[in-house]
Amino acid sequence: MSVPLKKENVPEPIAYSEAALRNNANVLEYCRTSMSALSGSTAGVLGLTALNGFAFYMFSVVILWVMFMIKAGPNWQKYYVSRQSLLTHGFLGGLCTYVLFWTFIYGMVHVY
Amino acid sequence: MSDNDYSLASIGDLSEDEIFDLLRKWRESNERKSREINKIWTCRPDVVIENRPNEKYLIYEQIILATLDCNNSLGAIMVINTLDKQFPRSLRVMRYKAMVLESDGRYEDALQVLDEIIKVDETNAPARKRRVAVMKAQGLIGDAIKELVDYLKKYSADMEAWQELSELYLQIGEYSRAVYCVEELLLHQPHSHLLHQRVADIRYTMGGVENLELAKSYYCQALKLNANNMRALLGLILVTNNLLGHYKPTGCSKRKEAWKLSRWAQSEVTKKQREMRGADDNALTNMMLSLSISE
Amino acid sequence: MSFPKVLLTVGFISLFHSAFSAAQHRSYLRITSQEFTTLPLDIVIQAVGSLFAVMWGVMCIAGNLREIQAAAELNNIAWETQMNVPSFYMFNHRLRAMESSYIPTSGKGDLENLE
Amino acid sequence: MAELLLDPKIRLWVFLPIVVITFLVGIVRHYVSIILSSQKKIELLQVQDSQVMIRARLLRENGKYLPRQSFAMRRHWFNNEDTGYFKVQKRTSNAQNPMTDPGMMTDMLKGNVTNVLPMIVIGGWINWMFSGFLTTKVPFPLTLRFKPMLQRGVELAYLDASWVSSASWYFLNVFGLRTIYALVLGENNAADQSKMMQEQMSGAAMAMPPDPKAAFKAQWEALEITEHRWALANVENDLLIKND
Amino acid sequence: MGEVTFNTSAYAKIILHAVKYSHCAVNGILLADGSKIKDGSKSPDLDIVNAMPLFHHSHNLSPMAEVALTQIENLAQTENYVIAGYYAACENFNDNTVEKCPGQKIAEKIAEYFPSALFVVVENKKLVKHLTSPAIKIHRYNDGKWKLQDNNKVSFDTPFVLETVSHLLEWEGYKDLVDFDNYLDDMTQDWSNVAIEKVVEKIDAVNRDSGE
Repeated sequence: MSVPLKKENVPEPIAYSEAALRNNANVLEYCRTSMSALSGSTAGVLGLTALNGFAFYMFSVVILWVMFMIKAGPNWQKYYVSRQSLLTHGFLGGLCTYVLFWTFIYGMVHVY
Repeated sequence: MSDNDYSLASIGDLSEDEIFDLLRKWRESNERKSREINKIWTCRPDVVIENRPNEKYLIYEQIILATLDCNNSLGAIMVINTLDKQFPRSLRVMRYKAMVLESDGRYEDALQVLDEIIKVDETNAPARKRRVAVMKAQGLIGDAIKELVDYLKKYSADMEAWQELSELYLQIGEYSRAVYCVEELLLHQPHSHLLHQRVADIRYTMGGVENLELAKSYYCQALKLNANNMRALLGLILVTNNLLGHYKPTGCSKRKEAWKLSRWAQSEVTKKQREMRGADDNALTNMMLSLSISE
Repeated sequence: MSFPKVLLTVGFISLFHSAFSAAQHRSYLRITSQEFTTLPLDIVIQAVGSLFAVMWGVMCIAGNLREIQAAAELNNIAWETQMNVPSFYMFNHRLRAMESSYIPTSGKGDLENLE
Repeated sequence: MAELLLDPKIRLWVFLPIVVITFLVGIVRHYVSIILSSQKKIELLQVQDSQVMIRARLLRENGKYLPRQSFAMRRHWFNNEDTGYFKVQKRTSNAQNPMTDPGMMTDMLKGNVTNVLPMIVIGGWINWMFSGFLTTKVPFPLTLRFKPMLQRGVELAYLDASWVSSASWYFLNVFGLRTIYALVLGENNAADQSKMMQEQMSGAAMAMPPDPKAAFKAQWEALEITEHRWALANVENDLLIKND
Repeated sequence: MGEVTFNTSAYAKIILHAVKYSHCAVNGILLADGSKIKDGSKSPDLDIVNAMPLFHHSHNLSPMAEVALTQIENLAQTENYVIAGYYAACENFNDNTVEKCPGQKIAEKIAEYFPSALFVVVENKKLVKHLTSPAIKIHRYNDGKWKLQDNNKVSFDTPFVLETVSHLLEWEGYKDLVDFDNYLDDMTQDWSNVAIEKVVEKIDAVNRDSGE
């Protein structure tokens, strides 16, 4: 065997299983959408307006993130490549759903 | 052990949810629990599969395979008939019918049905695979291999088929071809310790210094991926001991490395043994000693 | 019913209840022509509390996270399940005789294998 | 400006029905599109090509786990001048013009039928049925620019921009409910499964490059320049170091 | 001369192994009582006291077979057993010949060291729920070939063997059988199957009592 003998101890890049990554992304997406809809509804019930409502969205995003951290436990690296992406992923798409539900429930409860 | 979790007798006591969970577990972990599934189908008519719209077809399919595996073709026919009513012209159901013929030993008829399926849909891979199984059931290993090779010319990225082909080649002792097949699997799953170990096993069986060297590397890779792979550990001991016999006794670096690996693997085996059973049992350690006598 | 599902149902009902309470409160204010400032504290707490409950329930239902390292899952399977390929199942094996429906035949098959 | 007070009956007969209708139409549309979608007939040759492409790609990516000889053997099979698959197999370039292919045309038509048509029809119907209602108020202030968007059908110059008319409420729903559909319909729902059972779906059906000739050439080039680096060269050392 | 006697538990292990992995080919090693073998005779009487179930997959690969054989050799030495034979069952229902069995190389290796070795082939077709016949065919190594032996030269140590094993099958005793493959997957398991030996003894005792 003519193999170049290299003395390098570079840690090998970790290989990720694509199926598992997709599965986790799906779980996240599911929770994200539900969370947006639910927190939107809650904001509507509470009758939050203007900036308060958007602050509430931020708040629930953070809460979801914390819940994910609790679920994953101390070794979150096993499940996610980065923690930040967990926070930012799907932020705007969620906001869209949030605003719709917020408006809807706000209308149902407070406008009439 | 998971094997002993559910005896056939206890199937009668499980709740409906438990049974569905069990079926799902077996499906997902890809286990051949034909006896158990057949028992569920025959002894638990109270379990209504129609209640699970999301997975009912998967369950039906599971049951068909299991009942046929247990030579209960009547059970399979019952399931197939319900499917046939829902999907009258489905090729998939037709394939199940071919499988019933096959399990009844009517291989010619089964082949005919399968050929019909292929005629309608040229690209029907499962039917082509079934043809191989029919040949295997008849004991025609050579024909099965030919058929499978033909199939792989068209579906060259089908892992299951490569796997099957490797098994068949092993059966007739065509080791170098079997290696080719397993290597093909390795391309798909380069992180599977089992496949690395498999390649190494075959290479070791083939013999010759070059193959032994490769076997050594693959065993090491398997151990790197999963330190608990006992076969790889034992294989590594065998391969290094063998290689030590081949190398010239002068202190070349390869010999030294093999020696080190062998030592390490032996200590590892002893350690594992102790972890598992306590210090009193040393069956494998004895074996190690008897192997290192060849030093 | 499992715990997350109970949590989810209870949370939903509670959220709806708080929504109705809020609507009632609003219409009461309107009838008595008072100005709306904030909701009563109990409704706020109920709404936020049930939001948390539902979210946790959803989390549990959404499914388990899988380990993303490629080796992690592969390390747990044995060769036995790795080599189990349903598409190539051969039905002509020993279980044929083991099952009660088998009738031993002394036909052609036996003659073939006489030594 | 004094606060507007809406009749609670509007809530029950306009506001809520619009949400429900939009949601249900979305669900129905999903199932209709499943029924209408035709399985594309694929040819055996296409399957074969796509599988070979997968293999070639895997060889490039994971070839380092094979010994040099095995790697060379496989590359030879793909790339050899006389017998290599990419050289011998001659495929005609069939980049299709969508307008000439009747199958493609019907597919496009079906896409339109299921996507655009219901939106227009239902939108028109709602506009006619519930025209002129103010339905709700968004809970945040908006600038006047949003007025034409949110108050379609209600042309009142002095109305606050955060009020929403019925037609606009419908469109808000159409766009906002999309993510909810994904949630409700899920991926592995019953409809997909019964589709599978009917089996016109070969497992091998996968994306095939429209032009196999070019794809072959690209694969050939990529494979040609792939260098074999035996990944297991140092594995013995690594193992010993790791466990020292 | 040339009689073969099976210990009930040895026979039970063969059958249970064949039943546990009924969709695979299986193989294993037979151990005879060394003290009873008289040297010199060409085909001595054999007293098979134990069977070691080996594999149900990866039959044709040598590494694990080598490991198993060395280990069994050690065991045999300490307990004064002799590796006296090999048993196997074919995957295909119709096959019951030596040529179709897996691991003939192992059998030949055994025959090298023990010239009058046995090759036991499980007869798939006779392996039914309630055994009516032993369902095995016995071959002896003779002049470089495996010669089929008459079944009347085979005997068991108790007359209730078939009942005992049928009972075991009914109670799913095969689930507790551990072969070398299982052992390699999970080292905590005991592939000498002492548990099964104990169960067999118990059933035997009951049978003996009721028989008398």
